[in-house]
Amino acid sequence: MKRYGRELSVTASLGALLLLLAVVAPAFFGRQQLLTTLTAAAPVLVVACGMTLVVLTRQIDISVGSQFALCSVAAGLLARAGWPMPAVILAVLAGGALLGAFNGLLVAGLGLPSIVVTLATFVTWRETLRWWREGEFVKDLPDRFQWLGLGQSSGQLFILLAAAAVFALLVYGLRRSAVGRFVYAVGSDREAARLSGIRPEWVTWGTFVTLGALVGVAAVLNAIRFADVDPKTGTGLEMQVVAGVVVGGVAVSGGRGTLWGVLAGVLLLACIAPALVFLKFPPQWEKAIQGAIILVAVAADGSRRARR
Amino acid sequence: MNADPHIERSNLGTPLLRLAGVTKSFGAVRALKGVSFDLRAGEVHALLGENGAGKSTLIKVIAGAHGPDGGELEVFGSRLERLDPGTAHRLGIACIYQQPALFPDLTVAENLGIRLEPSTPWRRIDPTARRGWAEALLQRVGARISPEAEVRSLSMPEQQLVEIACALGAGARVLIMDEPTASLTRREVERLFELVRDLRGQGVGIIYISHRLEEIFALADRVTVLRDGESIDTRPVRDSEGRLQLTESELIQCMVGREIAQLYPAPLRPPGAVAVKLNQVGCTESGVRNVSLEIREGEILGMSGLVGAGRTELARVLFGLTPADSGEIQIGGTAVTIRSPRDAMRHGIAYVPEDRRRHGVILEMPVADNLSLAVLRRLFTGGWLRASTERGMATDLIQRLGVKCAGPQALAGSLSGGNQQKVALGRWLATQPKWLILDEPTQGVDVGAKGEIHKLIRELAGSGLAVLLISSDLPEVIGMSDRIAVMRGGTVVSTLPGGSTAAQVMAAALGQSEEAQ
Amino acid sequence: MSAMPMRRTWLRSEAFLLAVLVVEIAIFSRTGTQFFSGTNAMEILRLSVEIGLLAVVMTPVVLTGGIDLSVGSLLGLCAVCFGKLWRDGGMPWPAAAGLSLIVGLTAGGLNAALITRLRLPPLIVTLGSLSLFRGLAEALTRGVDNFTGFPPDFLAWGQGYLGGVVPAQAPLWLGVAVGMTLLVHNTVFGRALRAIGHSPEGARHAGIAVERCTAVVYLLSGLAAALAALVYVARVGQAKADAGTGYELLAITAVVLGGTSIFGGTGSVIGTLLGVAALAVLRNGLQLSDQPGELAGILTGALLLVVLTAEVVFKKFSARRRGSSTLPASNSPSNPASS
Amino acid sequence: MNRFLSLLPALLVLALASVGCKPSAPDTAGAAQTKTGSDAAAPAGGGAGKALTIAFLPKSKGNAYFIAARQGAEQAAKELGIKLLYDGPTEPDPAKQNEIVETWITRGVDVIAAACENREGISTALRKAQSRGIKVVTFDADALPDARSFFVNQATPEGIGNALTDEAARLLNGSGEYAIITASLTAGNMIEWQKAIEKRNAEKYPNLKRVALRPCDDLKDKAFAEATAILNANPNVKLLMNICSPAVPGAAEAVKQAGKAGQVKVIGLGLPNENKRYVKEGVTDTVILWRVVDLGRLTIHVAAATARGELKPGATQFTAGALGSFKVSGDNVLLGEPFKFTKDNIDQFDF
Repeated sequence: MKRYGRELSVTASLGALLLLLAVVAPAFFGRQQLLTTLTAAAPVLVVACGMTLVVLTRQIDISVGSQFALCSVAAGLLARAGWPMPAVILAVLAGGALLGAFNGLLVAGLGLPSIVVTLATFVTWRETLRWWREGEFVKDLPDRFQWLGLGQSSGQLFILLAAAAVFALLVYGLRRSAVGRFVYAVGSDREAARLSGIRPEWVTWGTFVTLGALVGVAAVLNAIRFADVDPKTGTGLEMQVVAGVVVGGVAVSGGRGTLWGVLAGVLLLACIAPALVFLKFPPQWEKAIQGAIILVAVAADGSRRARR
Repeated sequence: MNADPHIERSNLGTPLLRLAGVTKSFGAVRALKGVSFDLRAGEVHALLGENGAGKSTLIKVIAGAHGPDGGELEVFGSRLERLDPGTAHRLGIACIYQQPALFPDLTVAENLGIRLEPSTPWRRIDPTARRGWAEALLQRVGARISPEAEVRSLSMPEQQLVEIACALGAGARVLIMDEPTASLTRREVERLFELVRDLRGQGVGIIYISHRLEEIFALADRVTVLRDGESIDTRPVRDSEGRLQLTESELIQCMVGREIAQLYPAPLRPPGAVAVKLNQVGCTESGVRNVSLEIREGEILGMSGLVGAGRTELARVLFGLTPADSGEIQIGGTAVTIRSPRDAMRHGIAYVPEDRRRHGVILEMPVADNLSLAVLRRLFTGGWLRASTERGMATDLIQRLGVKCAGPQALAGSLSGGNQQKVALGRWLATQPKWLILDEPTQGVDVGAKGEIHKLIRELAGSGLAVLLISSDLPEVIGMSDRIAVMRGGTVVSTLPGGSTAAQVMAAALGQSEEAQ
Repeated sequence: MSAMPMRRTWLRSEAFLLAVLVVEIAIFSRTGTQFFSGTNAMEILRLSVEIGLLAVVMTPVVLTGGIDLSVGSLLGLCAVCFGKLWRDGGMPWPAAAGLSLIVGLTAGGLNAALITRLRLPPLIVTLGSLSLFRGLAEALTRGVDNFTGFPPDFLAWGQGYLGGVVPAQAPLWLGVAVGMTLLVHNTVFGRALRAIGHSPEGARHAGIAVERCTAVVYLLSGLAAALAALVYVARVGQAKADAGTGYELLAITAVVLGGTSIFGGTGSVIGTLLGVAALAVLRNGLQLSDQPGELAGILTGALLLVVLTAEVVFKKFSARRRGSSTLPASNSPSNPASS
Repeated sequence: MNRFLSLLPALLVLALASVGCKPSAPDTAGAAQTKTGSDAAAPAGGGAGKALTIAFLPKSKGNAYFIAARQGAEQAAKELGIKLLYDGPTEPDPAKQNEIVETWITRGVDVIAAACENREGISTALRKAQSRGIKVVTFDADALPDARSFFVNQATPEGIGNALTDEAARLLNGSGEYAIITASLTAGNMIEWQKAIEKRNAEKYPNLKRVALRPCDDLKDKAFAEATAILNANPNVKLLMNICSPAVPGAAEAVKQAGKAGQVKVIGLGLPNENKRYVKEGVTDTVILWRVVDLGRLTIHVAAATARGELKPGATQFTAGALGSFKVSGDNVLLGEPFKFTKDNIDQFDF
């Protein structure tokens, strides 16, 4: 119970917010709105799942927003070049994994601090993309791009199912597979992990590669909701994702946290912006409220621990 | 996992492990200069040597944590070029380090699972089955621990038992134990010994490292002494009739290569006036309650008790790390309030903590900076650092304490354990305290340095300091103390006169009344 | 010779960064129009004051093993407060400036309280206050207010030149830089910060008031953000809620480039100053060479990776040659007591 | 150690040199080392023998609008044989704009043509440029009048606000609820447009009611999410007015996915290319914009003419080569009325 305190408190906050909405603005639970909120949150969740792995090993990756933009543009360009969608998805996934592998190489291979490495790649990828695409939308995409050509409702379903599948796979993997335990072990005590025959470098590297691949997946899931690709997409994604992971109770010192908490954290943050529209809040308060929610969520947990 | 410790008896006596001329360097430091060593099935082979002699490096080579630079390494009869932790583990070499290498965030069962289940990463975990065999293993080592407990919540001895359970479960044929008794109470030590003898009986080869020579005599079949990265000698402890073939002083001489001073020097002066008086001191947060004590000037008050009896907790209360919430502390006859280490320091209290590497010194900082850390304000009035002042102070202390280091600018982390401990002590001597609290000052310190530290403590007491000496090393408490306070359950249960026997101290610690004995 | 091994570390990263700076200047002197001139040097100095202020005061924060992501947002908040107090509050500008500094101090105090009282990881606290401060700035102005038309005697602080040559904000900047250098390297306080950075528990056991020292660096950071806000408003001539967006990343980049370890304990203010200079020269030089602004971003990232990699490679290299004095086992970074 | 230290900077030299010495981007018409310091101080009247250097400053790079403007500028640069510098902040940021202007002053250009993120913010720097003999013209968004010679005026905030409001009123038959999606609450020109829209709304269309205003951070994906939330939270909203360019396709996609195409109208300021698809599908009704390419082209013509002294204060007419003739009102060169792109004409434009 104590061990899952944060998961419960975040879920409770989410529940309170939803309850408030149910009373004040039941329209929030309309099918269309719910679907949009969830499909918009799905890519964030997928990235957050990957980020959880990285944070569990006591690292961080703030370049995900830039990776996301690169992957999205790549998906658009490949689709326009006539690649079939499955090939596009695979290619983007591989591309994302490659970007993650680069970060991982510097972090795990050379032992550089992840926050600095990914700060550098964050800037580099973003600026490279801007230089290359100059902000131009990737337009004139083939019809099979949006919703994978499945039509809107099946497409939305596909996105949700895909995100759910990724989530379930990772929940299962983290809890029930040996590598999942390795991830916790490396974040909990790196040296002890080494002495147990785990190779922490490879585990760390693996989490970055996985995160990269998941960013690729998320980029596709996000891009196929639209008819063209905005190269600025993913701006600020790193903040959203890190905030979701942290609010969800994953310790930045590694080794502690669950994906269920992350799910609650991501959903909570995803609901805030539309909720403010429904609650008719003046938009200028939005950032302040988001910041306050993050601070309150972590402070509540912190004060509980400080009192203990 | 499937623990199958029943090695055929025919294996008994054949070497499980053979090292010849093994060398290992870290940068320019040659940690091992040529070590030969062998381990037979069914023996306890003690490894002795001062800190820095290369014991830790040697066992890390055997456990695969360090690759050797040269020499031969033969495991179970086959030569290996190098070993990594995974391979060592598969071959059945288990190592219990001084600091348990467990994962604090995971449960006991998960910890065991990581090491005992097949190392293929992509396999499914069955939590129920895991819990079952984890429970069985824990029972085998006599640990009453829930497999679902988070390791974070376990005490040091409990964590050690988990480590042993792990080694058992792995069906280890070679078990390395690095100072396993350092933080155990006597009763726990006894239980550990039983376990070790049991394993020996099953044909496991055990490499046993300890600074406590009496343990070596009680347990070991053979002893290898290391000095300066070389194996000096390997000898059986007893002859075929079971008579001891070695004496303590022989071993010590072999280890240090010279005669050392008496381990427990005699007191220099009789105690003076009461320096410190505790009256019903308690702290709810750390479980310390109703502690009443008196320490006189120039007196060494030993403090004994089982692990978890509240000795370190009391020290932390007195030093203001977890401030007292009841009772009264008097220093020099006046009541004082201690809410932070700074308060404590203002009143002349100095505390050399138990965990040297985490609390005692800052490993990444130079010796000089470490020595001046507690007296920065006093040393540099106005807050401006002056390098020459600091260097002078550090050089003085280094000389006075006999710290062996490359100079005041050597990083504290590059020093051996004993010398680190001297630096930790030196930092507090610089504050010119009136009251010195020492928490396990010789834990993990080799014999040579131990004698020097004891001599130093005596000298300090001789100069009029009140000393509170917390130690789990019973001979040390008995040999050093003018009186002995015994704690149990967070409070001082009795105060014994100096010269009490080990049995009397243990009885008090265990809560058996003397009449009952 | 206060701390030889540490001094040696500083010298290494400083020398390397200096080499990078010299290389930059050499190249841009060839490629950049009007690059190698006194006027341009003064312009580079003038334009880097805000980032410089944030970075220099970020250095002690990072030294304690912490981080302050909220400085850019706080700059915006203080700028807006200053504008609002002056225009809507009808205050004379020095009074408004004074109050803005107090706002900065208070905001720094909020970070400090959450970090030291509740023992929350600085990364998370300041990630939250990054949003909060920016949000407050937007709320205060409803996003739309833009304060302009400041009196000339205020604008002179950001736009004037002393003797027609030296930018007016340079002395202030120099003062803060020198002050922080002395504070970090030559005082008991600075030594305490290093100890905290290496081992907060170890420092506590040595009787250092860990909480108080940590709180002070975040307070200083808030104050620096407010000061930078004033310089910003005086230079640009306007105060709007989006002022200083992204400055936190530039400041951190400069600090890390300057050789300060993100894990705390080691680093120098001089290094940070060189880091600020290397970044400013890179941007300015590329622009004078008619290269697009994106390239500056790309090269900044690349530079960061090159410098860090060089450091690691060099460390291994020198360890092999000279013999390492560090423990073989201590290769994992010490973990600041967080969470 | 020394050997090692010298090695890495050397590598860096190579890296920097490879990008620093060759004009890699298409925006630099000539090699970098063509100019010397003395040019800056020289009178900018400019004979035919020396190419003018005109620096073109957008509010932000990587924005399709300014890329279109740059197309026009490059075209004009080719027509006039001048050297064009194009640089700007990567995100709209008045401080960065100042920085770039300051650097151009140091570098010594002949004319600066700036789209000002913030009027007061940049004017100081522009005045400084003027005092060093650099001519300044502005386009898209003006600076203070004394900080520039001419403003190439594509449309006043009132003009844009009126056009948008009138179009909204026309589509809604004068009454109904609508919502605005903007880039950010702090973007300077959008604040002015909002004010103009409010004013027009209050003056002429008492039955039009704005019920929501949401920022989308200049991101299409976020505009989509905001539009969806607005539609669901305010079922009576019959029109989405988008005053930043990524929001137009974002909002259109939201309306389309909500199945409300036709019921909810979409209008906004945007580029034809980004919206063609939705305009043709009938989701987006009207996209309002001036001919951005022409704006860029005209700006460079005005800049060059100012530098050569061909365009002087008091002129009432300005002929920009093949582009045609434009009215000059005071110190404003007028591009003409905002243009409405609809289903019928959108195919004729490619920017």
